[in-house]
Amino acid sequence: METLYIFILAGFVGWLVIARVPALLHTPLMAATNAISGISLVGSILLAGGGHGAVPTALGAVAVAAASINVVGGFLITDRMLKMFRRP
Amino acid sequence: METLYIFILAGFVGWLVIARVPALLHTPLMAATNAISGISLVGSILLAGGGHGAVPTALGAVAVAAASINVVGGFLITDRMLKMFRRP
Amino acid sequence: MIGAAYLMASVLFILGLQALGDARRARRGIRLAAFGMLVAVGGTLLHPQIASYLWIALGLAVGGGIGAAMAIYLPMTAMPQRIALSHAFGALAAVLVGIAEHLQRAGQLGRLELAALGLEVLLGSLTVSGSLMAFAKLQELLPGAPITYPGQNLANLTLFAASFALYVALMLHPASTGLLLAMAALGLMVGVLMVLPIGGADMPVVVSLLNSYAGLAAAATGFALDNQMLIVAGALDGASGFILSLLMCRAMNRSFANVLFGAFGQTAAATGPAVTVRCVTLEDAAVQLAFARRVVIVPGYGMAAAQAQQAVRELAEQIEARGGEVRYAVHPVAGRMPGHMNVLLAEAGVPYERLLELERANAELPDTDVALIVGANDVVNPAAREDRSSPLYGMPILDADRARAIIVLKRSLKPGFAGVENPLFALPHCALLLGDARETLGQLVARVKTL
Amino acid sequence: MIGAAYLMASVLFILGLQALGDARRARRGIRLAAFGMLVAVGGTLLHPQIASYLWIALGLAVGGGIGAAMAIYLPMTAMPQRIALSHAFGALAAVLVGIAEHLQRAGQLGRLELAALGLEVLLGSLTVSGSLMAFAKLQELLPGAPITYPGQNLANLTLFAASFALYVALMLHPASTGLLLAMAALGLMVGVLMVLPIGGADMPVVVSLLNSYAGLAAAATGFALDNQMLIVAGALDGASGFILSLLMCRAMNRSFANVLFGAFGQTAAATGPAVTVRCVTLEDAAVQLAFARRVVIVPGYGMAAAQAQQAVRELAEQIEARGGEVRYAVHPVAGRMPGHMNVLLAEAGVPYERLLELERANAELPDTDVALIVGANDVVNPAAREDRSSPLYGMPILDADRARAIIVLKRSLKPGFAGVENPLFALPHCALLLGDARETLGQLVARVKTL
Ligand SMILES: NC(=O)c1ccc[n+]([C@@H]2O[C@H](COP(=O)([O-])OP(=O)(O)OC[C@H]3O[C@@H](n4cnc5c(N)ncnc54)[C@H](OP(=O)(O)O)[C@@H]3O)[C@@H](O)[C@H]2O)c1
Ligand SMILES: NC(=O)c1ccc[n+]([C@@H]2O[C@H](COP(=O)([O-])OP(=O)(O)OC[C@H]3O[C@@H](n4cnc5c(N)ncnc54)[C@H](OP(=O)(O)O)[C@@H]3O)[C@@H](O)[C@H]2O)c1
Repeated sequence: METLYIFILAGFVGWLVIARVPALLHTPLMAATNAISGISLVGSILLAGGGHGAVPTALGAVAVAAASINVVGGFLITDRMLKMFRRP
Repeated sequence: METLYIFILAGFVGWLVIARVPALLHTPLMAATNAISGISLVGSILLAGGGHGAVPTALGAVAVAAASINVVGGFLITDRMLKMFRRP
Repeated sequence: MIGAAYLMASVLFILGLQALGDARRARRGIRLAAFGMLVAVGGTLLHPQIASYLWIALGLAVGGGIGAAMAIYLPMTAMPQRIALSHAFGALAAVLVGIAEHLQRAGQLGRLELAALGLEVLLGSLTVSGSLMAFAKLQELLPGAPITYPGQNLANLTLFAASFALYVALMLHPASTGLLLAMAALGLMVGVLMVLPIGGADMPVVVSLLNSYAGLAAAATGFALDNQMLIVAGALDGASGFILSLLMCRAMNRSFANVLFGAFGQTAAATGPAVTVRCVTLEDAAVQLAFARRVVIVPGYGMAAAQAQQAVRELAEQIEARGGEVRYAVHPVAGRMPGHMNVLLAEAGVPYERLLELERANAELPDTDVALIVGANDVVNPAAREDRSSPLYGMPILDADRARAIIVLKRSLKPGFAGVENPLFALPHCALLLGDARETLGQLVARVKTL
Repeated sequence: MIGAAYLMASVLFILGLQALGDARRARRGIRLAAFGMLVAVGGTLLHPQIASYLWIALGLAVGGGIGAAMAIYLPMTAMPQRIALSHAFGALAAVLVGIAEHLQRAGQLGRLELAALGLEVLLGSLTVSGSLMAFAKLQELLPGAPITYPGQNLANLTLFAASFALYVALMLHPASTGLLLAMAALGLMVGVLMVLPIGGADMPVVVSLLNSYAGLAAAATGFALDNQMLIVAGALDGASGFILSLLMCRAMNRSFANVLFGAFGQTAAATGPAVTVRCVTLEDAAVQLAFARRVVIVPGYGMAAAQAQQAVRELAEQIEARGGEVRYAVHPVAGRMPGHMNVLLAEAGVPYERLLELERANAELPDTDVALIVGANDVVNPAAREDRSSPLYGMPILDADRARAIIVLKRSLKPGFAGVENPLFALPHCALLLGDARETLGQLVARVKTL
């Protein structure tokens, strides 16, 4: 039940926050949420390092790699984009 | 921990939602949150009806009365106010 | 089942408040929220733990009756008081529930539950007495001027520290209801003493802050009872109170600390008028208004005090009938609570697209023939813009002084809430029309009709 | 400890995204979010359950290296592809974690956990293959035109129903990893087949939808692992993808269903030009632009395709040096993803206050000497406004046709993505300058300089 509250409230927060992002920044927004979605890195790390045997570890290592592409790439490219938006 | 998430997320939602209310409607907003704060009625009802003995029941009955003033009064007056705001 | 009802109610509260972001959807939103409340209360009434409905029904009947009567019969001008009073009710319910909860389960409360419960009772009791004080000041049962004495801030701080010490003691002796009651009693005292030194016109900030305390108390109840809906509702409430008090402070260009400890408005009665002003006859004012092309009306607390909103609109209609254009410049802290002027003008039937917010009003005022100031004072004080030594300096104001002509309706030469001289009245193109705003407006309407 | 780190990260993600609401605070916001990620990952690395860091380090090094390289070397024009591709990575991680989790704890999973895990794997696998397809179409590894065959929608629906049936079967046989893998395989197929019939220019909507699926998959992981931070991050992601796809559909005046099942853009190559148009010489166009007082540049997908953003700005600078005023009209769905034109123009160093959004642009276009259309087509098609029979009818467009003169840069007379004739080109005050946008602009700059 608590978890459902968290999901719904987070959905509201997401909706309210994203709806305020101006069209100007929609591409950086996509890149940023992409980076944040790399949070599955957290689960992947526990899997790759948990010492659960060969298959889970291998799956985990691949997952870590895939997720960290998003994390590293996402944040770097968002920052690179935002750097280009010149102040008036 | 979950409860803390709920509190923080609800605080964000509150902040984002309230910040968008125009000054035009600030008085109805105050009345509306007042009505919603009457939600403590829920706890009061369980207390007044729980059959826990004379003192808790008495406290509960007073609490029910106090909270329902807010609920009934708050929603009615908010509606009365909003009815007055004429469409352009 | 009951969990689902609470979840649904939480969502409906959020959706309801969200709809308040748009005047056209606001009413539907409030009905959503009210429906959410119905769902929550209905779900609770079905709770298997309820043994008897007698006292519940009684409480509901009494509270509902009082609430409905207040909603129906209270004049709109009494809204600030009403809101202050109802925070006292809400907090009272929280305190009583907290105490009773402790009476029943003192031994079985977990550490976190106890901490939440203590917070609920402390914040709640402080809010009860603080709100009652604010009510009394707004209703003018108590003098509006700050009540101060030497060493006051120190005394208050000590008392607050003492109540906090009791809170800590309660954590160490979880079963002692005596400690809880003592803490509640101290909380009540803190509430009274904290509000004493705050001036009547600062009450709205206090009321909003107490609103956010009441919200926090409700959220604490939620922690104590493990009820997520209470947490959500409390957090919404808390955020609302906090934002509104922040907006008010910002619009007055003052800090929270200055409002709470500054004893502002102290000198209200002290300084007398030292400026020379020009008065105008009713006749002249009527002619000026009747032939103006663009009129901006600036309402203030005096309009509420005189209940003059209906008369304002009648005058506006007369001017419009003669081809003039009338708009209303509403300052964010005009009156005695956020949105005060908007509600009153709405009550009088003024369509809301005629209301100008600060920025737009200031863009239009220089091109205005007559600025008609109805019981506003501080919010049109040009000293806030120009005089670095003024206590108002830095507060954004309505630039009524930039209109081609200014007519001010007030009863005397007394200053407004801030107790500061208003150099506006001494300007050559400003004229005063002394008297109660409602009466003066009635006479103006009659004259304009005959022209 | 780790719980506190996750809570902090959740808050930082929210604050970071909130800062994106304002271009001046956006960069600081992204750093906040990145810091949140650092906290979350750092906290996880300290988890006592971790037995060996070898594979973690390897994965981080490989992934981080690839990510950094992509971020640094990829041209901005390749952003749509990059984003599509990265959704595939994110979803892949979710799927692998889900499968491994099931392998280890198949027996001990609770009902709700299993439901969440199944959802995670199903949504994740669908997202992996769907995103790869979108990537291939955007990168033009696959033809952009919709690939259709008779009975396609029925076939897709059947497949989707089958994967859902496997999901239900999994709920009934919780321990069967075989079922889980079969479901993942079907999910991969569904992803491919669902995207096949969708045209290249509708890919952005698909990509955003897949983004919201990926978010939901992450939230489901959170449910399965009882990790609230994952739920929060997933919900944020899901909301973002959903809102953006909704905005795109609205800006194109189409429904989700039409985008997903309409096989839109099918006729792109079919219809030929049937209008008579007027071409202009480079010389004439240069003169017109050099002496214009007010120029509005309308960029479109062609500017991205030709990588002409830098050339656009050079031309604008030449015009400005001669005293003309240049602004940019950016349509919400110009290009191939939301905000595409904004990023490209920002890359070229155009300050963002020169960019006009739809409404403001349309207010200014009638008072514009020259509208210079750089590779835009559908977004300036007046048929959307006037011709009820046009497939574009109802889509809000930029009223470039209302400018005093129009110059269009494109390579041929082919229609834009929607495959619809553009009557704009046949207007008497519209002139075409055929050729690659970047080359043409380079030549224009050279000519204007000599004038
Ligand atoms: N709205 C809020 O949320 C809020 C919150 C906190 C503080 N405040 C403070 O409240 C003040 C509001 O400014 P304001 O300009 O609206 O009001 P104000 O400065 O308090 O002035 C009100 C004026 O109305 C006149 N008045 C009173 N009764 C009248 C009657 N029956 N007929 C005609 N005139 C009458 C008074 O003059 P006479 O006595 O000569 O008639 C006075 O000059 C500001 O200082 C603001 O900072 C407002
Ligand atoms: N932005 C989004 O988020 C989004 C999302 C979904 C769908 N869409 C759709 O995408 C379309 C976007 O409209 P748009 O006006 O930007 O583009 P468009 O209608 O696709 O037209 C692009 C134009 O650019 C020209 N072009 C291509 N390469 C060129 C080059 N190298 N040099 C010069 N010109 C070149 C093409 O003509 P030639 O081939 O003759 O050169 C074509 O007419 C709309 O239909 C929209 O609905 C956009």
